[in-house]
Amino acid sequence: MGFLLQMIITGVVVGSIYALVALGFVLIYRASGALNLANGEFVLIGSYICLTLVAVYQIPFIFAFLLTLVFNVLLGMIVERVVLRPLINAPTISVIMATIGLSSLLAGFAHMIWGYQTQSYPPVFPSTPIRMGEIIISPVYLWSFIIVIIMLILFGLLFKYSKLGLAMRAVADDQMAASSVGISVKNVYLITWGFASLVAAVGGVLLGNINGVDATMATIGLTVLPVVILGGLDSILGAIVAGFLVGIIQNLTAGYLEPILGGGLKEVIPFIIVTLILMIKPHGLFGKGGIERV
Amino acid sequence: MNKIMEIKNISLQFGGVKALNDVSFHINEGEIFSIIGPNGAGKTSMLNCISGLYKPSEGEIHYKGKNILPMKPHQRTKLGIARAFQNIALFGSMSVLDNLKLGRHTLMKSGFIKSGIYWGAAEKEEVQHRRKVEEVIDFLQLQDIRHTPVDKLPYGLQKRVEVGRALALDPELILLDEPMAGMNASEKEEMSRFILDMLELKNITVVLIEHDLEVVMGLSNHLVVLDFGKQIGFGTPKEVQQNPDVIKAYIGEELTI
Amino acid sequence: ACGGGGSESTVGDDGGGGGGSNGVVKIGGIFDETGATGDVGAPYADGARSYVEYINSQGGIDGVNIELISEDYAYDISRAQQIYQSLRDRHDVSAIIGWGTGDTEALRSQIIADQIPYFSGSLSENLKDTGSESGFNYLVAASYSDQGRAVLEWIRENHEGDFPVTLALVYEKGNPFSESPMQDIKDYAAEQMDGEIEIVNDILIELSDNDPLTTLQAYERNQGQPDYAITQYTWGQTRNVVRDAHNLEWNTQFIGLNWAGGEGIVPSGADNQQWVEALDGFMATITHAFPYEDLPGMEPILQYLESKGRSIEDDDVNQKFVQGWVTMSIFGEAIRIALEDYSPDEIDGVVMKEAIEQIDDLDLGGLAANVSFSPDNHAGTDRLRLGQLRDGQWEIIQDYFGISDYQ
Amino acid sequence: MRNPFVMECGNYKTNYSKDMHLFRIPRVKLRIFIIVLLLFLLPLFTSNYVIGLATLCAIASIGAIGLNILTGFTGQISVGVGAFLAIGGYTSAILTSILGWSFWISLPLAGLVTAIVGGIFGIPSLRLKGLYLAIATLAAQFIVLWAIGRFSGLTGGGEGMVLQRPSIGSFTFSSQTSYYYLCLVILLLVTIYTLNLFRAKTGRAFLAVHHRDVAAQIMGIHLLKYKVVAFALSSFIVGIGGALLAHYTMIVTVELYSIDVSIQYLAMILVGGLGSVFGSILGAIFITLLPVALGYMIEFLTVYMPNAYSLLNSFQEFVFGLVIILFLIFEPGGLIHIWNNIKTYLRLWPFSY
Amino acid sequence: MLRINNVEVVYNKSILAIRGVSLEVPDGKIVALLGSNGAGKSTTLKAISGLLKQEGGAITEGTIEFEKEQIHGMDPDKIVEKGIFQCIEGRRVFTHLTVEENLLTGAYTRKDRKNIPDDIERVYHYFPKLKMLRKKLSGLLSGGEQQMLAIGRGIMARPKILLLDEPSLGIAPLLVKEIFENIKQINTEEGTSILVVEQNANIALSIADYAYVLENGRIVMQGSVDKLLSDESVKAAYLGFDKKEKGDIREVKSYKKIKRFV
Ligand SMILES: Nc1ncnc2c1ncn2[C@@H]1O[C@H](COP(=O)(O)OP(=O)(O)OP(=O)(O)O)[C@@H](O)[C@H]1O
Ligand SMILES: Nc1ncnc2c1ncn2[C@@H]1O[C@H](COP(=O)(O)OP(=O)(O)OP(=O)(O)O)[C@@H](O)[C@H]1O
Ligand SMILES: [Mg+2]
Ligand SMILES: [Mg+2]
Repeated sequence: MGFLLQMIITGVVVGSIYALVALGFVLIYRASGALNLANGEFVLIGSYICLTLVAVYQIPFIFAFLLTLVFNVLLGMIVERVVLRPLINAPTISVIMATIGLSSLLAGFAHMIWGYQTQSYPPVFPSTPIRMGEIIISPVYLWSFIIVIIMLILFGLLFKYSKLGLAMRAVADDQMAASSVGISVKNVYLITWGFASLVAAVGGVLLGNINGVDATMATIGLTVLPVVILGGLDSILGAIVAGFLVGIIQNLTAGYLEPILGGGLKEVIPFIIVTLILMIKPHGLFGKGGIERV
Repeated sequence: MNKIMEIKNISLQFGGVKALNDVSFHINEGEIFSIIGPNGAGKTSMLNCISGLYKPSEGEIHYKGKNILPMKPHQRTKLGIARAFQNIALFGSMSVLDNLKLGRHTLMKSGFIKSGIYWGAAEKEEVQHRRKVEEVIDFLQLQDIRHTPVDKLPYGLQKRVEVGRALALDPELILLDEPMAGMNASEKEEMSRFILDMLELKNITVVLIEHDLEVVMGLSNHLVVLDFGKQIGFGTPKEVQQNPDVIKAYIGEELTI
Repeated sequence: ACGGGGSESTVGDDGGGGGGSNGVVKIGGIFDETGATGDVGAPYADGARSYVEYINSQGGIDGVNIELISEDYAYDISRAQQIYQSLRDRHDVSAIIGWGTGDTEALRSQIIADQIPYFSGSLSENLKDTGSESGFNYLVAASYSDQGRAVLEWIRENHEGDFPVTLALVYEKGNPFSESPMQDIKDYAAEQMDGEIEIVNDILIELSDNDPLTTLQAYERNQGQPDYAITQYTWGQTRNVVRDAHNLEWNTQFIGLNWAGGEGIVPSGADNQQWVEALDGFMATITHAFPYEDLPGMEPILQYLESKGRSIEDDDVNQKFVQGWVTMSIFGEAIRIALEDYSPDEIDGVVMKEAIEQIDDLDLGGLAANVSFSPDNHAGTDRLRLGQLRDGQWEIIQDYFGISDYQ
Repeated sequence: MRNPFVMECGNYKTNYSKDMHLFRIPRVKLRIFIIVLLLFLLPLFTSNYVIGLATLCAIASIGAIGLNILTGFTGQISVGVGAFLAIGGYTSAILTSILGWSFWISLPLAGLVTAIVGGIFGIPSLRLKGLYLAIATLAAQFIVLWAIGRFSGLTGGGEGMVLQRPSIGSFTFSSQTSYYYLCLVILLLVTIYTLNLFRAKTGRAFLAVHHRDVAAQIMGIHLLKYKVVAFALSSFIVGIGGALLAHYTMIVTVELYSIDVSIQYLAMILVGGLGSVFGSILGAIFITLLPVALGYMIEFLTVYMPNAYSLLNSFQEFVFGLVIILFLIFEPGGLIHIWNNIKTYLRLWPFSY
Repeated sequence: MLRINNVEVVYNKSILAIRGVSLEVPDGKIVALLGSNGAGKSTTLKAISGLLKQEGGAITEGTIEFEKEQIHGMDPDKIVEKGIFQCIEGRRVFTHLTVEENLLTGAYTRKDRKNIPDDIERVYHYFPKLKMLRKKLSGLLSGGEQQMLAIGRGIMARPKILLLDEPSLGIAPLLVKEIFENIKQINTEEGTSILVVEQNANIALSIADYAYVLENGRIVMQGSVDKLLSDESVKAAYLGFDKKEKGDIREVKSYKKIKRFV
């Protein structure tokens, strides 16, 4: 029982990182109907920026963290302005492709500046795991769990009490009609990319604390795709729930299935599960489907 | 007269809302039959039930004496039921010609092997069907825009291509959902002629949804009137126009012709 | 080479650095400097290039310069294929220094057809083959399998306490690099270590799994902690696995093969104390020397670095740098041998192969174990050292030994 | 080989047939003929290196056309091409190396096996749309590679499998040139097949499914059937490409087919032009040669900055991304669109409309 | 207040859709724009509201002036802020948003946010059907219901000038009458100027003060409603069948070629 609980709890905390990164995807999807395949690189750059501020410029962590957020928001906005804006009326798949190009571009940029060696993160959270009876949790994960919850509430409120949420959905639905009612597609894009990049930076800082930073951190972008889909591309709640769910499933697989079926399943299982669930719910757990009426 | 289609006690629900509520009527072979009613009455939903996009919760639909409800949409098409949509559903970047050829899909036989080899069987078939398609083009006077991608056409012409695509199927029954929306009077008149000719020259039974009462009353042999999913009238234009329920729900006192 | 591309018009820019050369021998390089294994690949490439620059600046080998034509394939195998074609057809190279398991495997058949000797960073046992499958591959250090076997022997000799000891293999199944030595290690243990070392169930963790904790936990629940564990990953994943075992308070002695050794396993930065602690006591097989070791073979490296205004304190001069340097220097030796009988422009892949196979007990100045090749032996050596991390620094705890010592 | 375009001449029976030719204008026909001829004569005036690259381009073009049938024409986004290339390669490897069958039998069988697997992964397409479907194909990518790694008895696991170049009688396609011709001929066949497909019933139905599947249904198109056929057909061609690649490199290993490969193929059809056969070829050439060109650039730059290898290498990555982005911004319609625009411009010149 | 001078629009740098169109909407008036399919009516409206760009169109010549200010070239959202709101053709509701959310988007640029709930009620008053459907995803609505919603969005915006593109499209006759009465009401009560494109010329002219006829991208006729109503060719082309043929469409034996002005 203690073991099961442990697997579930670690699943939840690991899943909180997934949820956070997935949130970045959902934001972009909501406004542009596209997947941002450069999300992993935003995570990477956010992580490096914070590290540099702390390690090189000796700025206390909390300020460095806030500065990182500011930087990433700017980065997101610049990227939108330069890369995405010209594609406002282009088909979704072109936007996706642009983000693939962007991922290569940003990765090249990060590599030029920071190289390839793994760099250790300043120990923001204590590294010794917290033990509660049989259960062990790393403080980083605990924090990421808390931060995810805060983010959820923050974005929930933002979408509820500002026009932005509505505007984003309108833009994703029909750009032409959105402009016709006076929504500035450009501004919506700008703000969304800023937010998405901000969320990615938070993820980057947390991930950096777990495994250090190096170029491979960007792969989280791909790892998290099943999560985004499982939750439903346009659902913030979905991203969070699916993040936890995939975390738990992966851990249960590692805990119970792998000893029987052999290893490596942990990485494939999210894809298998997602495919199966999509067969029943074609738009993920919380996603709103396309509407086709004639 | 032969009943080509019989609608028996059809009900259709979305969530709690009854989009169709126990609707029954029949369509005779070789007539123009209209479905009218206020917005959201369930007219399009009725067509969707006939063409198989919606599955009614109750009732039966007989086509030439056979219950077609268990059939998939594409199978019903094979029976000779063609349809033009209310919200234009053409294949945007394809040319008018290709859209019309698609109408003939079920009449063509070559599969992906013959299609890909093309020379030989497929070409012969393509040529032969092209001839048929050209007939439709002539009929609807689409000659000039044959090779134009349909999304570049103005709304009215798109509507006409939409009708053409259904016609290309050589159907026995054609379902037209507001084919004259967005047309001015003379264009409507022209479309009315097309519809009459369909019947007269090609002997196609027509089911029409249209809001222009002049056109509807002028063209139809029989009508059914829906309101909030319920059938409030059925009969010849004369009968329907005198039906007080219909006047109240749809026609209005002043507009009575 | 048989490619017949010798007559083409695209000839690489001739000559490396130094003057007075009377000919060049072209060697191709396929490196990963920016890809998945760029952390170890970049210093390796740097080392190989540095050796060439050094040798050319010394007047070449008997007056003949080496031209190293290399490109970064970023661990993209299709790119490696293109680069290989360019090296073969455009540059007509006589030998190639390659990198990962992926590209080495992908080119294995072609180099035989094209007759181009190939030194890879990958040390898979199957490259030992002298027959038709990998006949142009050479191993310049102990193969992964030999490293694993040697570790078993070392444990048998040095284990303090009761036998049998339990040992688990930690790797990603299906990954060419990671899985490479595992079956051989199991076979060896079954044949030679009966009653002494018992191989328990594998611990299978994917290279991309950032969170090995639960896998380890589940393993512990079903199997208990093993006494020893051999890992076959590069730095990043080795580090994660060992850290999580540390967090779970395992008493297992982790021993990494080849690529786990080296400085980079401890992340750089002033704040790395947590990692230093977590990794303390970790062992790895060390095939090549650390730059800070006092060895005769280091002389040229130091001399070269100085001429470039660099020093061994630089982050990017590390054990993998030495590995690249040494690997390249073996080609240097082969060229020297070849020049005894051939003129520089006669040196093609076939000649190189012949020359490599004449290398006998080549002294690498302590930077690595001496190597020997022959037509029926493509494994240069089976010798290696063992190192252990203490306080973030590698200490050699076992001088050169090899599996052949025990047979 | 008899030229397929010649066959067509003088074969028309009616006006309509003529109107429906692959290339309606004789001038265009001539142009295409010349291009094909030049491709066949290429080995006469270039080096082996160029032929090698051309071979890679031809193989990539085959794969890209395959993917374009599915993604560009039929609108089903697939990010699992890598897996299907792998299935093609591995099938041919198993058939030729383990069972000892002839290449000429294994090649179509490789296509067939890939088609079957592709068809199976296509079944979800009835319910899944757009990006949700893309994830199912991404799952295919991961699951197939995982399975190949796992069933090492059949696939050789991590070591991969060794293959031979094909041969007819005593002639073996071992030289660059001969293998180039083999690939070129197959590319030609695939191109003609696909061009034909999309002017006849099946291809039109694919396009219809792409645009509006509800309306397509009402046209009498059996959605599941056509989607699965599109998956299978596309996979067949991709599988052929995979087998050709495998016999070219003479080895198959899982690392040849990573997710990056899938993304590269997507890039090809996007840069080339979605839903265009010639676009696929242009895109395949572009994406295959871009790193080569960037390699030259780096080579050139290293002359001036000899100590900046690692910086330059990252720079290459940077530029690769940049080129793709610039492309999309300035020509979202792809290379084929640029090509068409040039043609329209020339035709209308000097009047702008 | 709105004046279009000699505007020419080109799509995709190659298709000339309208050429030299000039028209004017005086303050507080209703102007009708008639014309057959493809005449360029929608194009004219999109040129005003700035939506052309998104369709690959561009104004190559001419000027558009609103309250003495050049609005040509401005972004559509800026134009909406200035008080010009277009109900675009073909409904184009946000299919994934509910009916009420769609109405809210209509009020997106409004500053007086506290009046919005009242206006929503006002729309429901005009279209009671929408109130029943308020929580429904608008993609699921029937064609006519969507059309009501599209007009409702326009009402929510409280613009100075409302551009309506075929508001009667797919609307049942009783409701068409109501809608036009409502439009007239908005015009008189709130002083909103209206430019309405309509195929149903009868009804459009019944509320309009002034009308233009567009054919093949050119204004071919303009004038007060009375003047147009008395014009024979207009009657034939736009005002329906000759009254004596009423109810006897079937008797029209010969094709009557559409009368074109060019
Ligand atoms: N996006 C576009 N690209 C190219 N041409 C276009 C586009 N939109 C419209 N056109 C062309 O411009 C001309 C005018 O079209 P417009 O839509 O303005 O006509 P309309 O008068 O509104 O017709 P309708 O009554 O059918 O709506 C038409 O010939 C049409 O083909
Ligand atoms: N797929 C669906 N999901 C939910 N509700 C639906 C769906 N299809 C139709 N409805 C509802 O059913 C009712 C009838 O719709 P239908 O489209 O049949 O109306 P209609 O008579 O064609 O109206 P109109 O003249 O406006 O086109 C509407 O209230 C509509 O909202
Ligand atoms: Mg309807
Ligand atoms: Mg219009």
